Amino acid sequence: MQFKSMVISNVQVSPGYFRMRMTAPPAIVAATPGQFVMVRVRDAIDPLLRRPFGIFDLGTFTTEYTDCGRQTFCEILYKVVGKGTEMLASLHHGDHLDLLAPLGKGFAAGEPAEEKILVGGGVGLAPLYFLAKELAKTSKVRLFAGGRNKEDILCITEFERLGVETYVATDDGTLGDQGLVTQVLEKHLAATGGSKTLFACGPFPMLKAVAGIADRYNLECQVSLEGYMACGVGACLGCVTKGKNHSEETPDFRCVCKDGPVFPYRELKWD
Amino acid sequence: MQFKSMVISNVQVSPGYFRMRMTAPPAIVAATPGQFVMVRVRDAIDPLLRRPFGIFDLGTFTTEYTDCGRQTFCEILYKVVGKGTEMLASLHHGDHLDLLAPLGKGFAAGEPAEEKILVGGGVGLAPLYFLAKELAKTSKVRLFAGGRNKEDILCITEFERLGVETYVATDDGTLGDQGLVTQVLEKHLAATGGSKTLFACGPFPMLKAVAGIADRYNLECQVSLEGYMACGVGACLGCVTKGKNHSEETPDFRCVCKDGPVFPYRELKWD
Amino acid sequence: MAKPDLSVEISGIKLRNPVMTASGTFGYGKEFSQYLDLEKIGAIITKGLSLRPKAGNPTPRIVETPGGMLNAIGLQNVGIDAFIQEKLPFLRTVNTPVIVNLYGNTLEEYGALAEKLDRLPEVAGLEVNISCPNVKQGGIVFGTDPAAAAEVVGLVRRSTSKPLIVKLSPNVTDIVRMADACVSAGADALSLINTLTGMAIDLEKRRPVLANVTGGLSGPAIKPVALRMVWQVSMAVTVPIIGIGGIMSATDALEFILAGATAVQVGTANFLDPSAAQTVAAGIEDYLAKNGIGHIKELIGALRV
Amino acid sequence: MAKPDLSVEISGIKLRNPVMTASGTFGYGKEFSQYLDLEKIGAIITKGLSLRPKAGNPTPRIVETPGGMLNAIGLQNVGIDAFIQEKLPFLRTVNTPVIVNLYGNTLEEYGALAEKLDRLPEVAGLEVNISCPNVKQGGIVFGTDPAAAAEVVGLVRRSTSKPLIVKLSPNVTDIVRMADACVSAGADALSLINTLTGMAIDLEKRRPVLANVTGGLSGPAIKPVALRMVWQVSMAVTVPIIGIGGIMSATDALEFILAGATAVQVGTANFLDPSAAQTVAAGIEDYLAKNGIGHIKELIGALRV
Ligand SMILES: Cc1cc2nc3c(=O)[nH]c(=O)nc-3n(C[C@H](O)[C@H](O)[C@H](O)COP(=O)(O)OP(=O)(O)OC[C@H]3O[C@@H](n4cnc5c(N)ncnc54)[C@H](O)[C@@H]3O)c2cc1C
Ligand SMILES: Cc1cc2nc3c(=O)[nH]c(=O)nc-3n(C[C@H](O)[C@H](O)[C@H](O)COP(=O)(O)OP(=O)(O)OC[C@H]3O[C@@H](n4cnc5c(N)ncnc54)[C@H](O)[C@@H]3O)c2cc1C
Ligand SMILES: Cc1cc2nc3c(=O)[nH]c(=O)nc-3n(C[C@H](O)[C@H](O)[C@H](O)COP(=O)(O)O)c2cc1C
Ligand SMILES: Cc1cc2nc3c(=O)[nH]c(=O)nc-3n(C[C@H](O)[C@H](O)[C@H](O)COP(=O)(O)O)c2cc1C
Ligand code: FES
Ligand code: FES
Repeated sequence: MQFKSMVISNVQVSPGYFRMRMTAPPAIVAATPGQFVMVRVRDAIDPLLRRPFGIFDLGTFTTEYTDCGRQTFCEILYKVVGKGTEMLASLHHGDHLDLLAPLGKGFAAGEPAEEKILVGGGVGLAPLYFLAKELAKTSKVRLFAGGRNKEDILCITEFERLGVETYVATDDGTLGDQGLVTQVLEKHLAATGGSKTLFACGPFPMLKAVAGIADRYNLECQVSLEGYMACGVGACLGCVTKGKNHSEETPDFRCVCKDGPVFPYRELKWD
Repeated sequence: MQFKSMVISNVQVSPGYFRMRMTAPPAIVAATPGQFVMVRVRDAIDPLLRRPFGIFDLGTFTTEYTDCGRQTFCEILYKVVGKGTEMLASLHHGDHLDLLAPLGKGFAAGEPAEEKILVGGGVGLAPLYFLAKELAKTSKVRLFAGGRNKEDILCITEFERLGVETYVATDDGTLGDQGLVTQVLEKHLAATGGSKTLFACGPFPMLKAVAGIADRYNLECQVSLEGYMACGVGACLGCVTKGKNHSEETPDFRCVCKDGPVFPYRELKWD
Repeated sequence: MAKPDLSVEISGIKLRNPVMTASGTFGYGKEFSQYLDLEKIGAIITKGLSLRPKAGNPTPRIVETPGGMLNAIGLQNVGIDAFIQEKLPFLRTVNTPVIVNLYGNTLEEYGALAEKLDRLPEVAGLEVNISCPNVKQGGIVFGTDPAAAAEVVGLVRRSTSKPLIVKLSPNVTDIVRMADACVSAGADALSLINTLTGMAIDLEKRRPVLANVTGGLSGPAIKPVALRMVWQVSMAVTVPIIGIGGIMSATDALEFILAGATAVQVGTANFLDPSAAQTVAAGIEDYLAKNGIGHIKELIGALRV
Repeated sequence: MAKPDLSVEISGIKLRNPVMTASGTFGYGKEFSQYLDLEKIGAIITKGLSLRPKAGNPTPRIVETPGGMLNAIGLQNVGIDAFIQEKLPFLRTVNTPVIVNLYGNTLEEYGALAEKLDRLPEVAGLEVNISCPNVKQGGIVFGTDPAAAAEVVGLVRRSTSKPLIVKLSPNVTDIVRMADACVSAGADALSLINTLTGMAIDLEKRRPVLANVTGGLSGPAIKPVALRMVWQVSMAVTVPIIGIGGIMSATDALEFILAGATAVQVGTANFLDPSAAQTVAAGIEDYLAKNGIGHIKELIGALRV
């Protein structure tokens, strides 16, 4: 759906990372973790295109300021990288945005009995929080969070409040283990057994490494991709990624916006 | 000069008309009435060009918030007509702007003994207030203000506080006489005598009528023109108007931004 | 006052209003169906279709530029057979004319595709995209050479009896010559403009942003060029013109209509606002009503120069 | 670390840095002199000069468009004699190369003007604007026809021994053919792009906004087209290229340099920020310093495609 939204809060959670809460129609609660929103930052031509962000959290809060005494909200967690996110970061309570949401296909929850392993790189943690909230209701959840340095490790306390066990790795060792989060993950998998499902979101090289690990350990694994998007609804074909059967003659392009952003890793071509 | 300015206040003085006070460097006080500023509304490409506005007022106010205990300001009075002025109208105390000021040639004050007659159409009153403030120090000043309806008649009380005698005319008669301000002016001139100078700012047809009156009554008259501007400094040649000697063979184009915006009416070609 | 009449006709295709969706920016209609009422717009123009499925270009395929965007989708599409099986059934349920945008990399492809489309009753008309490299002639673009364009148009003309719209590329010295060539070769209508060829560079990577290096510029940035070309062509030809390029609002659309366009297409604006086409159509109706204009036709080419 | 070296040379004209001001957007330098240090930029290119004073077009002459602006100044200028008397004396006091942009409406005018300019020691080089209608050939624009362009360039070449820069119009099907024609005819360097022809319409008045109906589009909106053309031409010719079109920042300038430009010109940006050219030059220096690049030449054409 398309709706006008009011910014409720917009706070810096780590240098260069912001968490924004926005009003949303009640129907937004039908969204599943891994789905995303497209935000029109300004009602002008600069920036022109909408910006995509994973849903970080959803819910309802009690407030006297609406007739029914409560208000549905949705949250995003974003990193300031360019013009659009810079402008977002400058918004305040009461400012307005135009949103398309929820978009795309989210994560499939899988068997409750199975342990759930979440792997996030930097701001890739964003959709994993919403996911963890759902999964932790019925399953054991572990989070592996990676980044370049401690500033890239976001909202760990929030995950822990959900009962999620967290593992942290940074390139420079300023928080958690020094090294790649996928190394920490692999060490953990090697040391433990049992049936597990992987859920990953982060930079492409990280996802590729996770897919490799899933393959080696023969685990189910869903990854959430990024792609340069114009429409967000499967119409412009800007955001595509190669499906497993792709070749020049028999093209198998999938839209990250519509067929994804979450894909079982086996559905994709990882070259 | 070019400077960063902070909005101090931005209030609606009549439906669709705003008065904005902005900080300015002390050197701004050298500006003469009739000079203008070019405002960069946003540090983005939409809107792209600067917007020109006459200086409505200048001064210094006492404040605890600067080290020296005072702050120089400049004011503009503007009408919301399009994208740029709409954005200006949405600014608040504390917002920032980039200004070029003071630009162009202002009004020449003339002999103190002479009575000064100011003629303003709609927002053309803007530079006349600054002018009246200066002239009223030494001369008798009358203001003839015109507009389509009472909403277009701005800040009359402010003029009266300066000791200016005011005459109002509106097309629909909702304030003052019904009719054109130039008719009221001409009636006044016909009924009175003595040496007078005219100063006019407003839409081109009004200025043309005033120039005609000046001619008939053989009075000195300065008019302030508008023109579509890009540079504001005489470089792009976008804002030109025809000088009195203009012809295809011997072009005599004057830059409204640099040779004006104020011209003795005899310097211009009025066809 | 009576409701203003917005209906126009493009060589036999009756449109309830002059606002269509531009090829490649609106998928096959269905993608946008939850965001607007497809029966409130004039026509749906589908994504550029080819004879066989086409993979398109590697990614990145799009990038934002000042006031616009570049795309190098590479005309990825499902091909005519999948189009008939997967896309047409939905379009059949919508009571709005469907115009199929098509292209080929050889003359023969254009001809064969037009023949196949000619047999489909759901297809109200064809829009021929001639901004494609002619692989047989060393990649020279059909749409930048009047003779090559005339050849394509002539062939398609002979292959179909459906209304034939030719979509012009703006990357030419003389748009009027291209327009004349296409009309002489049998075009019933002209749509313009397609995208301007542009490029974006990633300074840090020292690489073009688009995998394809260059791409097509669309959006508000190109509106002045589009308006100029529509105006020039409208003075030169008598067939209806469909104006395209940076239309974001009813005002933009009406400017194209004043310049001589009988209808318009909304492209990039669909990305900013998925209901843009409907909003533009409604805005035109409002404008006519407010200004006491009974029929949109009173504005077509009404520019006073 | 040593200060990075920003100096470049355009066919014998030594520039302290690659940032010049574009013709028509910077007057004769003096207009901007209180807003920036004219000795911190690479060169000043003056407003298009003709043999006799030129009145230019009626107003309105400029209008803002999305991400850009249209201008139809009509090449108003004081003519060569007044230029020498009124404008050169100030420019002589500035220790920065002055390049004179010139045009004619006939071949003869170009030739006569070049001869006069050739005698002025203050003039470091000529930039020939060929985007002008050839009045003798029924208004065909010199800059859109390779043969006509070559003729103009050849004549100017024979009329001056100063460095000869030819400024290309983007309103052509094949910019590389134009570039080749100009280089073959004797151009020492090419600058591109001039403005794209566009139009704006006032819906309420049902009239073109510009008195001249059409005008030249400049500003950020055209950057992708300009980058693409600079890149295409840089692959085809060996003479230095000066990149122009929508440059607002050091990043923009560096993108043009990566695409193959030896220097750049800042145009419309001067209107947004009268110190833009100096800011861009300083930004390039910063970028080189931060990235440990000793000489700007390392970046010229360094795009990896
Ligand atoms: C499905 C999806 C979910 C995302 N979720 C999040 C999230 O939860 N938090 C977060 O911080 N970021 C997320 N991103 C990335 C985010 O969209 C970009 O960081 C953002 O668009 C950058 O905009 P900008 O204007 O600041 O940057 P600019 O670089 O100025 O943007 C220029 C253009 O490039 C696009 N772009 C730039 N970086 C990316 C990117 N990494 N992915 C896709 N497009 C990009 C922009 O959308 C815009 O069109 C997500 C991306 C996708 C596709
Ligand atoms: C020397 C001078 C002094 C002025 N002083 C005042 C003043 O004190 N108060 C006031 O309200 N207005 C004044 N104006 C007019 C004011 O500049 C325009 O109303 C304003 O630029 C409109 O901007 P916009 O973006 O809202 O309108 P838009 O119509 O969106 O503007 C589009 C473009 O047209 C230009 N433009 C539109 N209207 C005018 C106009 N009337 N004159 C010049 N350019 C125009 C804009 O600057 C912009 O480049 C003055 C104009 C000039 C030349
Ligand atoms: C992502 C994208 C894909 C496009 N695909 C096609 C296409 O398949 N066929 C075609 O003729 N035009 C295609 N176009 C061009 C548009 O139909 C339209 O001519 C152009 O975008 C200018 O209009 P706009 O500025 O409103 O977007 C495409 C444009 C975009 C942005
Ligand atoms: C107001 C204006 C006047 C111009 N006059 C000339 C001119 O006299 N000669 C010329 O060769 N180019 C002229 N140009 C074109 C610019 O030099 C430049 O090529 C063009 O504006 C693109 O650069 P930009 O996008 O940085 O402005 C003019 C441009 C503008 C905006
Ligand atoms: S963003 Fe348009 S198809 Fe995915
Ligand atoms: S605004 Fe540029 S010359 Fe006056």
